[in-house]
Amino acid sequence: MTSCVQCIEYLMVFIMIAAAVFAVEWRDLLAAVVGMAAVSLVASILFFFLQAPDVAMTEAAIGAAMSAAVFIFAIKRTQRYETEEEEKPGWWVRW
Amino acid sequence: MNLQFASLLIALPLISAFFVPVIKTISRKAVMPFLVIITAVQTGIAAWVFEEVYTGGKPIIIMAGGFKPPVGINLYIGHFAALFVLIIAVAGFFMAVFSMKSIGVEPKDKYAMLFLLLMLGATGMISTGDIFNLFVFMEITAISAYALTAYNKTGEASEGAMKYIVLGGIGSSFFLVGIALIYGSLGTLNMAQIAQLAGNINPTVAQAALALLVFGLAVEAELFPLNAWAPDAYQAAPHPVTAMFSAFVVKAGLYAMVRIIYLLRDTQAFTGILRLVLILGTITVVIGELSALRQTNVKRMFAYSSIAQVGFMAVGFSLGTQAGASAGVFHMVNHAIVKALMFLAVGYVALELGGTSIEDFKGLGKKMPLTAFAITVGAISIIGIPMFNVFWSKIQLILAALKVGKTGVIALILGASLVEAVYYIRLIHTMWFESANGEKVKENFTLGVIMLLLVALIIVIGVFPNAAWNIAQKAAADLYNVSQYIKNVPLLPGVSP
Amino acid sequence: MVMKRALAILTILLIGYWIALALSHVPFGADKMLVGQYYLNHVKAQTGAVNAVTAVVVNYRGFDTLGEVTVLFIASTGVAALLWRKKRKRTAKTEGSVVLTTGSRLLFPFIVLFGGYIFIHGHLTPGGGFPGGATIATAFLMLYLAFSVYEIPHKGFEITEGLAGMGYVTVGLIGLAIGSYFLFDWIWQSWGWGHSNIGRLFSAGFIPVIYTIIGIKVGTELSGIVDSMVKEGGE
Amino acid sequence: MSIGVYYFGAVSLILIGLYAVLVKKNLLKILVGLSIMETGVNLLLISIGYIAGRSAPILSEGVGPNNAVDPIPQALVLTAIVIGVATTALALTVAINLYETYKTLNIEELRRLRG
Repeated sequence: MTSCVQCIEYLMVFIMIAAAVFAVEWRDLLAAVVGMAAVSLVASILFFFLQAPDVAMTEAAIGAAMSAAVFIFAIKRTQRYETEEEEKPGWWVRW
Repeated sequence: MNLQFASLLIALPLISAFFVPVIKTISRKAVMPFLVIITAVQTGIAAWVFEEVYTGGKPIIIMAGGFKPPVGINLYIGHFAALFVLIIAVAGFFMAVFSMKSIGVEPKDKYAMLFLLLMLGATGMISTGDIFNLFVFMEITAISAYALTAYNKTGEASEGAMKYIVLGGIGSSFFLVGIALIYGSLGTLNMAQIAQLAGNINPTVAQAALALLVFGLAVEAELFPLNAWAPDAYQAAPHPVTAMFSAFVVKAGLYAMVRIIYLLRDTQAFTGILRLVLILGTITVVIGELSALRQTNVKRMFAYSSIAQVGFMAVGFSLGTQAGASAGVFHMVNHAIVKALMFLAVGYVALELGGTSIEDFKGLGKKMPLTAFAITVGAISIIGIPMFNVFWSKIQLILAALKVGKTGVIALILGASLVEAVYYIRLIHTMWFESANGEKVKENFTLGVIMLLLVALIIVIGVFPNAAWNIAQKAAADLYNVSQYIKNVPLLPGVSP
Repeated sequence: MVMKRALAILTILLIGYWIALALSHVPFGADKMLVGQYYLNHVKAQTGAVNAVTAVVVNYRGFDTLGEVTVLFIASTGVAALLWRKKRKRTAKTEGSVVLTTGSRLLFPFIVLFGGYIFIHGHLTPGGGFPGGATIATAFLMLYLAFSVYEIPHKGFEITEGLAGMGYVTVGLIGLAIGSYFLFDWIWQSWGWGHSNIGRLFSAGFIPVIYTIIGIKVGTELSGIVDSMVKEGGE
Repeated sequence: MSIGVYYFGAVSLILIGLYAVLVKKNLLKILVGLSIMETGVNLLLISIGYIAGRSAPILSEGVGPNNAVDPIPQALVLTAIVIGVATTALALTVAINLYETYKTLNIEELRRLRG
């Protein structure tokens, strides 16, 4: 019984991390945003497991739905695909 | 009078910011005068609180909701907070007056709201007594600062704001992880109780938590690895906002950092963290001064100079002695006055002459003599010439370093002052001794009065430093003396391990 | 460059190791409560709320929540300020199908009602002002997606937002006047209303009042953000 | 040194987000990274407040003060989630403004265009 619950926990955490990796690596930004929303949704299920129903509801409504919607509007007004060029050191550590 | 009324310091800017949409529908022109009136009232309340704290000698503890501290959130308006709340209010009032003239970009009603909320955030950061509440106020400050940085909607402004947002986001995540670690080991968020129980934290946890908190606050405090946003943001933000950044937003961040470090004095990580801050502060000074040296844009040059001065303060606090803390606080006060004056003057020049590159400052002494005079006084003061206020705080820093035998710090201060002398005297020379064509500008009366007031303040503190030094010492004692801080907060007796 | 990416990964792993090292001294699942236990013991008597999280959010840590509402207010103000253009209009080209438009028109009142239910019952059930407000905003979002010309009445929304915020602060200031503390729960502690029906709707002092204000405010703010993001500036 | 699966998940999310922020060149991708990082921090806070074998802090039938989990981290995370979405909305707005000025979201190109 307990082991089965633990199985679900492990599975959920695994799905969450996989979704996060995909969200970071996908070139299609729309897909990346969907990945991000998936991370939030799985996290909200985990909040439920951790006995935090209030947080689970808030995360699902605000963290997943609203923030994904805002991202999608931003993508609509900018561009959908990421263009990767040659890499140089990060831009905010330079003066 | 009931001292709980000091909570109006938070309530007034908040309710006024929410009132702005209503005012706007009545009359669009009324928004900016409304802003000025509210900041003036805020100054009055802050002055009352300052008087109350410094004559009574006791901090004001505001308990939100009537719950005693570890249970409810409390605001702690001690000597330091009272002083800086007053500085924030006064600087806010001056900049609100300046905004009436200098803000031309629509929508002004939104600007007024963000302005008030920036003030509110800094006030809250300085006066709160709860570590998570500190995070909330930090975010209020940061988010209104992001929006105000990007307010002009030019490319530079957006890029500066973007850098600020990315770094601020990393910083706030780190800060929250730090809070999580502290909460996980102590079960409380109240700063006084954290200080009381600090000895119980596992050394590894304490080290990680402190480092994360310091890095999280380094974004706001503009310390070295996380301050790349500052020059861009300072340059591109509207002029009054730049002055506010330099006068109190940075100070609020630095204060929060120092407060947290001192609170966790009983942990074993304390000396290591002080060394870290010393190193970060030193690098900040060096890089700030050297970058300022090669700028051709005056506003950007002042921004780098401001960063370097923040480095001085961090160095002073990281000496870990009361003298060092006093010198740091004194430098904070002096720097707030001087930089408010200088950014005000530069902003005014940009408004009249259309830019802040060094070309625009040629012959400023003939075109705008009063403004040029103000910049000159500010520059001379910040170099550290005797009879001006910054001289005394630099001297105190050197004395404090001498006491703990850190000659490197003394060399740093003297060397940095030399570099400052080079670029500021170059600017003064450009203003007074290079000729340029252009009509004499009729200078605005109100702004002239504000500049003269600040100049007078610089000279008065420079000639009679004792009164200001006493206030700074009291404020620093409030910051440094943690056992007194714990005693001042009436912790509920039932809630302890 | 591979070098730089490797360096970044190395830094990140170092930070991760360090955080994990610290976390291993904060055991998972252990009872670490200090102030939390006090809340659980006294929540019913002191606030009248059954849901302890709500009581902590609105009562004990009311200052945080005030700040949080302010943060959302700043965001909506900032978004509106930065996307401010002379003329702005919607640019969607295709109207939704009949099923979609009729369906969303039918669904709209129910979603708003559900949002209202969530925030009014915040002291009894999970949820509260923030998810409730977000649900209401979702209803408006749906209208934006279904109709190509729909717009919220911004003026009214802006004023509602401001008035709701003022309402929150005013409730706090009434507490300052009556109970001499800012954000004091005057309905519960001074007037003593609802002590007899803990666990039912009319209890828990000012929690339902504040959560209603928050719900309205969050709903209007999030809809305002959506509105600002959807509309593009005219040439 | 052993940490639970929740801690592991939370720390992994933080690190993945940090990686995106440090390495990626696209602004929206960076913001996705920040958002993931925030989710990770929230999960960490909630897992710190969890107490094994106890139920949610809603004190209705059958749940007394001694068998509920810690309510404080949950209240903190409620705040943190809202703050996160506020930051994200503002950041995206700034990104839209940047795109309208420079027609690119690549930070390298932004630098080049500005000179």
